[in-house]
Amino acid sequence: MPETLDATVTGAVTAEPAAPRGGRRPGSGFARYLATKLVAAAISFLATLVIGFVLFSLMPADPVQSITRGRPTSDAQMAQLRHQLGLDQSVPERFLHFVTDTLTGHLGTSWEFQQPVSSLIGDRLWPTLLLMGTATAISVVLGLWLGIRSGWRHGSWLDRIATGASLTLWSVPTFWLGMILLITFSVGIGPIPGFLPAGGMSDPAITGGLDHVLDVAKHLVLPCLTMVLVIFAQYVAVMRSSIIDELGSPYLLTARAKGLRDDDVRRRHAVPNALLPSVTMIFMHVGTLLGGAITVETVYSWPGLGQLSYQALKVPDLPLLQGTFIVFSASVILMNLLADVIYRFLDPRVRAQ
Amino acid sequence: MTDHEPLTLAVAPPQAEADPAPPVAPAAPKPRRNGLAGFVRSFVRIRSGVAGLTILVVFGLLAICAPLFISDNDLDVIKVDGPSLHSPTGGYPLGTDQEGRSILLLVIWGARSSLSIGLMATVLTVVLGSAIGLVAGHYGGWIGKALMHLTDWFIALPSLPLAISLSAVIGQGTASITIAIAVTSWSSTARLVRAQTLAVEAKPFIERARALGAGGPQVMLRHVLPNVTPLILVSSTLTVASAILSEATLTFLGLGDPTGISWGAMLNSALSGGAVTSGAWWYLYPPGIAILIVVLGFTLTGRAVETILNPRSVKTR
Amino acid sequence: MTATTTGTVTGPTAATAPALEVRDLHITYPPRAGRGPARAVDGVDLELGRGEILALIGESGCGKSTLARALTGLVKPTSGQVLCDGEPLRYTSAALKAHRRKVQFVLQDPGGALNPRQNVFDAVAEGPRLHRMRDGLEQRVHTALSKAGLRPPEQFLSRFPHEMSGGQQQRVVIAGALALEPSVIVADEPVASLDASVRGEILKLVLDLRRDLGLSSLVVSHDLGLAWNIADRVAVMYLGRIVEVGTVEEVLLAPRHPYTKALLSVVSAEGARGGRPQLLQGEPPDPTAVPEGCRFHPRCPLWAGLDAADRAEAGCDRRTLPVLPAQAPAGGQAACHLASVS
Amino acid sequence: EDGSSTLRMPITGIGIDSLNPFLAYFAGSLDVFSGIYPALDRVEQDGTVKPYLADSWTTSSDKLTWTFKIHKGLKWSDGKPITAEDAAWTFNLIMTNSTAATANGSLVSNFASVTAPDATTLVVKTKKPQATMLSVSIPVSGIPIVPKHIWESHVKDLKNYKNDSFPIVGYGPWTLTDYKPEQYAKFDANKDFLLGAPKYDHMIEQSFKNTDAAVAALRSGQLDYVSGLNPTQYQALKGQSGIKAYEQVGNRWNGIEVNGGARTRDGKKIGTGHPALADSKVREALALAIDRATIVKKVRDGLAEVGGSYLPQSLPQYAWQPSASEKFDYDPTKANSVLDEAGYKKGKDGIRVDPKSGRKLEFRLGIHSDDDADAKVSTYLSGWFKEIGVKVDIQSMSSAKLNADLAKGDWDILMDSWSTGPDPTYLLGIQTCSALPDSKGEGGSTDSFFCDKDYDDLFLRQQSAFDDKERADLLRQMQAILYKANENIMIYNASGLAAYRTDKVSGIVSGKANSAGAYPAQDSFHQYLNAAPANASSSSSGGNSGTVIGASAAVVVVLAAGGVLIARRRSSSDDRE
Amino acid sequence: MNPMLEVKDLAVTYRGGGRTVPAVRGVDLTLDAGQTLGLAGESGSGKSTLAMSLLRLLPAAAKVTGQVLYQGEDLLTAKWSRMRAVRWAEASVVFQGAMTALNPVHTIGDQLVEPILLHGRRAGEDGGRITDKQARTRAAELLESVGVPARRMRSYPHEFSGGQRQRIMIAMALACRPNLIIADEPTTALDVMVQAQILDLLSDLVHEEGIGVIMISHDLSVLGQMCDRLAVMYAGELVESGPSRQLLDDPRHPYTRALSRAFPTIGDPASRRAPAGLPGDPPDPAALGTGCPFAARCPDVHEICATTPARLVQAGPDRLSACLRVLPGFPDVATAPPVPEPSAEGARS
Ligand SMILES: Nc1ncnc2c1ncn2[C@@H]1O[C@H](COP(=O)(O)OP(=O)(O)OP(=O)(O)O)[C@@H](O)[C@H]1O
Ligand SMILES: Nc1ncnc2c1ncn2[C@@H]1O[C@H](COP(=O)(O)OP(=O)(O)OP(=O)(O)O)[C@@H](O)[C@H]1O
Ligand SMILES: [Mg+2]
Ligand SMILES: [Mg+2]
Repeated sequence: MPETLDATVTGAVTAEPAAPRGGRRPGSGFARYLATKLVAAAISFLATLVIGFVLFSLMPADPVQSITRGRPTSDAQMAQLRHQLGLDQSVPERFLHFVTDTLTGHLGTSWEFQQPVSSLIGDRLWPTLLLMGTATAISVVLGLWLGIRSGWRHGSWLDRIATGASLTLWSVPTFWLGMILLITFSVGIGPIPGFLPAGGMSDPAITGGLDHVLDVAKHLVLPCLTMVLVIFAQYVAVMRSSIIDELGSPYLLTARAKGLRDDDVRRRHAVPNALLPSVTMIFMHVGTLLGGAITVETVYSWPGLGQLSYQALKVPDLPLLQGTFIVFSASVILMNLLADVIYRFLDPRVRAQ
Repeated sequence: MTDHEPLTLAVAPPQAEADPAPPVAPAAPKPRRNGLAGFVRSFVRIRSGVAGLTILVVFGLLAICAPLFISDNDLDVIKVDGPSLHSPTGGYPLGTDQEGRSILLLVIWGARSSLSIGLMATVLTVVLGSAIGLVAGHYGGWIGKALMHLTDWFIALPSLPLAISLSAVIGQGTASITIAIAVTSWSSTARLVRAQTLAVEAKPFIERARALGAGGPQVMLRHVLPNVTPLILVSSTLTVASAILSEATLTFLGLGDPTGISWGAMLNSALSGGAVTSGAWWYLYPPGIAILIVVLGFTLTGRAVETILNPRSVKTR
Repeated sequence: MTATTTGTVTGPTAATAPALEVRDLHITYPPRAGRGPARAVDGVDLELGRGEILALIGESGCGKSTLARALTGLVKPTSGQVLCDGEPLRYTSAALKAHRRKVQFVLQDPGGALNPRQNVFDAVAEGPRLHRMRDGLEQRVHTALSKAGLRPPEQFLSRFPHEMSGGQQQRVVIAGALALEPSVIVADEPVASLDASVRGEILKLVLDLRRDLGLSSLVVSHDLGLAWNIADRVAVMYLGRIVEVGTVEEVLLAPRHPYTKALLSVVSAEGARGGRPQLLQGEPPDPTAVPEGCRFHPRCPLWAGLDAADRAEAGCDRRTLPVLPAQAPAGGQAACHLASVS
Repeated sequence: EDGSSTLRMPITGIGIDSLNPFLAYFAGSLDVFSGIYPALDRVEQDGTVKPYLADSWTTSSDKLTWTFKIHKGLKWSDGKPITAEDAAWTFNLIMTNSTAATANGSLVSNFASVTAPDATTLVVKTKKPQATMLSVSIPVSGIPIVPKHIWESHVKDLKNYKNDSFPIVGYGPWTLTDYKPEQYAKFDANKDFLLGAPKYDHMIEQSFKNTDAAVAALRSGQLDYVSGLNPTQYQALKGQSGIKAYEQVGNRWNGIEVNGGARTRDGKKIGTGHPALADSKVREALALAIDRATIVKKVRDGLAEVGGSYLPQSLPQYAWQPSASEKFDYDPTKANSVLDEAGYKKGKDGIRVDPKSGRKLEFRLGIHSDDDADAKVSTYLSGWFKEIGVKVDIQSMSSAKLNADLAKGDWDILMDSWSTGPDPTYLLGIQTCSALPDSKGEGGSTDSFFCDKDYDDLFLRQQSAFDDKERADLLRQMQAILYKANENIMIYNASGLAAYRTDKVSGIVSGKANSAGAYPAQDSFHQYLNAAPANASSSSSGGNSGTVIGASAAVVVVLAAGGVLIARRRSSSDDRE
Repeated sequence: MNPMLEVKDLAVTYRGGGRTVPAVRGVDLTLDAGQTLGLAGESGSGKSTLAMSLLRLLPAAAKVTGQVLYQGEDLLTAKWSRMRAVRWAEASVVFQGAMTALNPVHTIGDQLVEPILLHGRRAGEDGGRITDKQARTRAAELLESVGVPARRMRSYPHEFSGGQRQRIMIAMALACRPNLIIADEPTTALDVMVQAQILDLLSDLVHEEGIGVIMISHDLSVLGQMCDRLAVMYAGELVESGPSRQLLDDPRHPYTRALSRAFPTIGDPASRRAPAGLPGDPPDPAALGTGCPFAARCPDVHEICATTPARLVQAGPDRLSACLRVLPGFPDVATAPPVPEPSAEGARS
């Protein structure tokens, strides 16, 4: 059968708007939908494992040389180290170990730290989650709010300021912004002394309940601010354009014709619709944030995953690198999965597959 | 880099394949006001776009003409004789670096590599992304499916860690950075192009072309590609912006060519050289601001072009 | 060949085989989105005589477009045959290409059918270019445009679709089809998206083309008035089947099938001036769930009016109707168990 | 906590890799171990060996048996006595358990047996006489001695043992009470410490991933002391009141290594090194083309010594200087004529050609991508080499790649740098023929594939030279051989740069500054032990300003909320659409 | 007696993108309570613009002048709060595309209840605020009355067919018992049979409740079925109006004539194999000259048509036409008697 025909038929399928038929509840078929998505996610994850392994195997690395450099080390010691790290295994052997280990939750042992990678990651996960979580929460709230406002009245002064500011901030390299903020608020400029800590997650001298929490909050301010400034722009942009996309929708005209106030039209009708694409975008973006924290964590000595992976790269500590890579990928895959599920949950139009 | 995902053009919901609504604003009849002239007329009306383009032209010219007024003697460390890390003076309007080179000249020279890496990476990204997106969108079947999954999967790869690892694997330097950027960013272009291809392929004029006797490649090249090109163009300006940021980030993280002169490399050496501590703001600000301005220039230009090509979505981002 | 053509027809009608014919055509779309396979065309015999204008009328979703697409080779039938000049159509690239030179397709929405990035010349020249008819291309385009009523052609050559009105766009689409010098035009709702005032002009063009070039046309529509305006014969389609076929006068003035009657009562000025239209209840039928027996019986006013005994006797809900033959006897033919009752 | 004093500093180097002393490699870890685990003896700045756990030691006449007398009455931090058995157990574990040997195995490779006949006697028997016995177990660079009663039960899973139950049982000036990876390590002072109690009650080492942040913290009073500064930071801190920035003689050399012919132990050529570099004339020309003084001035801001001998000036007892006639000073003319005489003619493009192989003198110059100084120095080198008709192609690589290439001999010139503890044996050892890879091209710890018979003889002799002067003399001869070979071309010895807050701390620096103003290299064990609060007024202000920030954040939130509300109001009163 | 709705000299101009489009140019209309008025015209003639301007639903880019008197009150100058009170409670709208006029993320029950609660005072019979439950009950009744089972209150718009959605839209329009319904092409894009069903339903409901209707369509036959009176628009102006029967049978404006001939009468031999059309293209509203805007396409154009503005004049009892030919003195228009005030067009039938 010539491909033209085939393509025509499928083309028509995509072209045809969903023929509404029957009262399908959004919940029906959900299990199947979820199952397919889970399978797809699992396949992605496996593929990621493979790519991670291949990539890192290709990396020129004699970790033993790097680790022992500058320390009196005998040949025997090096051989021992190689054996200990599993470097004397063949590549397929290593791959097999790697896959089985990963699937059973063991991510191997770090070459550099001589510790299970999972515990290293576990240690660094919370600081990263704290930073990312706070920054994301603030940026999402701020970005959506601004995006809604400026999209609803696009062309207004608020829109111009919001758009201008977010575009400018988006154009700033994160690490540079971090350094500038560091100089300004931590080192101090001119006569004004710096008043925020220059790095780390807490002052170890401060212990005990509230003081410690406040101290962490204080350490969080600069890295979090840096992240927020850079990423909120994207939420503004996404939300703004979703709102603008909705602006011409007839159902908004209906709402207005019903006599709703402008605010209510926006809140009750425009926003729920505009949120659909934005929410999924945001979820997908949040997934990538975990891996994107490298620069901020480096600049502010934040004891998180990004820094860990960067440090691992310098050795290079392949098990650790693979571990962090897996965690980063998993977070993106997980977030995409969540985005899919939430999208389906939010949008009654999504049909059963 | 990752926190600098390219500002997305169309808000495409995640499952483009089973979407109730067409994923991308269809290329609704566009007011192509008499081709190029009309385009130019519309463009000059958008002030931010003109500002963006002006920035690009200025930086482009500076980068191209740099060899005319900057010689080896200004940049070669063993030949320069300026004071080390000196604040701005008459002779050195933006001060000097540790080696006594004029920061101003370095920033201008740095534009060459920053821009060329950004552009090269973009060309790679766009060519790769468009080709894959187009084919994935055009051919249903398993080819399309496979490519689509590949694309989605690449989107799921954490881009900064991947870029870092890649450039570590390929070896350091500008070429590897360029490749790393392209490899990590083609997927969003591909997704965009694929969605747009699907939208275009659903148009009646495609069916008409088939009815006239056109085959797959003819449909793709004559009908789909021209209709997808504007989008590719817009997306590529935004890709340049994020590629330049990525370049700076990767170079800053020490994956670039440390002996080359680019903005990222300048910031890297400014920071590792202690410019922050010593308050050498003249070393720290110019490269950063140059990045900011050029990225902004590309973004503004891209937005303006998008506004013209797709007036329905006044997606001013 | 029984398609009777009335006196106004001047085109050649002598050839033996019909210009286009389908035999026992079935087209089933694969299942999707939780629904079963759609039997869009479910047993159709139909022929289009040379120089004939045939109107295919039916409700939305009854399979008209699918049938039209099958005729142009855009959709491959699940079973059955499409014959062109008596030859069965083969589905190889070359055969399809040759077929498409003879049978041209005109789509519903002229705005969408033109590539917004092609000007008129390119849009019209596309067919000849695809078929490697490069010699005298310009002349060919000019001729096609004038035939389609865009005169003088030069004035239009460099325009883009958005610079033209809907009527002009539709003429460009038709010109694009004419440039291949086809013998048949299949037009899917050619005027549905056009303004009332422009409609007539396009329909006139279809008549003119038959007069001047002897083109046969199959015009798909949901509008019986259109059939009255231009067609020689009319076929009424319901849920994948032809339910009534005959000359326009036979079918429209003396409809036999209750569906045709209902349609007639609601469309055009008839309803506007006359009394209450005969409304059919319910939504347009669903090709994924074709009813047993006569596929129209769930909505049939005649059936609804029968008592149980009569129903049992009529058996509309059990007895399947045969496919209407392509050669309808004089006086037309309807697929209805109760046709005689009315 | 009030009234108690805390010494605060950043974690050394790139951090702490592990708290398990058998596994850890990083400088940060060694620093910690020196504070919390004892050693047999210690070495002071001037190189003199002083007692620590061992009060005294004697050597048998055949120099093969060492007997240490362990101080009586010392107790681990959990109250159990410290005995010779603990030391013997630690050494034996390293000697017999390959995992335990991970970090320090080579230090005991010459040991035949270690026994503890009684609680205060430790007997070490060596296979061959070992002159360096007294640097086997010293703070920071030697073997830390661990409590047997704690570690015995962890031998089985030594590989995975994290040693993180706090406070860690040990003995030293400090007790580790808390540690958060990548964040901090907290110590309490051991007020009963054998060598005198630390002057501080607590010590906190905090993780900073870049020195700029650490410097900022020093300035704002969060830290008392920062080391590892770069020259710019040093200069910036130097003028600042309340801060003392000081220079110490560097224990690290920076230079280039030249691939004079990579080969295996049995002489088989390996790798892709440029053949011309095997010619000592070429190497000599390279050495002559480097303007070390300029690099010291421009790259190190004058804060370094021009490189010369293989061992750094921080070991004055061993350091050697070439005489004026032996010296390869910057002399491009001479370099050019050396090459001209050796037959390397310049081609049209100004690059010389090797007459033997016909190849141009184009060399790869590998540099460490993570080392800022490498990048800078290499641009200078590239410029100077060009002037003598040698072209270099700078290749920036990760340390791992660089090391891997090095081991395979796939390199021409590399930038490199080495530091050494008080005992230079290991550093000199990597230049012996036995450090070359084996016949399969594997193993080996060579640095530049240097291999010289005379050098190897000298190396063997110094190992059993128990007389300090004699040994120093042997070491100098070895350095002279290395210098002439020009396979390791020293460029500079960077000074160690550090700073501390004079208003908070004193006693960080000991020793006398030399004529150039540089103090002797400091050793963290003694530094932290000697550091004392400058006055009683030091107090932590963290909690205070934390509340301030919290309060102001709250104010901001309230204001913002108010603003939103007002905006709401206004927009609702204006009912336009 | 005041008419319920009186539109005086209404003009709407769109500005933006560097051009101004006079979409509606001086339209006068009246509508009595319970009357149905059909508004016909080809695409772009300004029908929707006119309709939306009545409730001030046009975007900010549209400039509206003239008067819209609803029960004597000028809606164009009313305060926004008053305007919002009028909307839906007094006058509701059935939109062009019901497919998209319903919010896809809310259930239709919620969407029906929303205006009922909003304008609760009117809908609650006893004058008090109506409760949520009452509103739901009313919504259910409304749904049933348009033939959609009330149990589907919790379904989303996409779960309904196009016809059902349009029914829901109609139910929604009736929610607050308005006096006026503006129906903008309520059946375009629907299938013939469904279209007939909807029109049937709509005319039943409005007649039952005595609601005034302005119904827009480009299909004269559809309007003929529904409406008491018809008005035909061309290029933003009214060109003819009158009782629907008369207007269809005996058009006084050549444009109306062309429109009505476009839908043939089946069985009428005159239209057999003779499709009637109107040559030429619709005018560009942004580029209109002084003369009759229809002159360029008019089959019986006269030379004065190009220069003399054509205004609505009496063309028989209860009928108005904007064709110069209906003037008694034609072609000597200059000498013709003063054109009667169009507002004199009494809508009484
Ligand atoms: N590609 C396809 N895949 C599955 N089902 C299809 C496809 N195309 C059409 N259908 C279904 O087949 C049936 C017939 O469709 P077709 O387009 O032929 O109808 P039609 O009579 O032309 O309707 P309309 O008047 O709405 O154009 C419809 O119910 C439709 O939903
Ligand atoms: N928002 C707008 N901005 C500018 N011009 C507009 C806008 N909306 C409509 N127009 C123009 O105003 C004129 C009248 O448009 P309107 O929508 O009222 O026509 P219509 O008679 O309802 O047509 P249709 O039958 O296609 O719905 C058209 O020329 C249209 O292009
Ligand atoms: Mg159709
Ligand atoms: Mg309209």
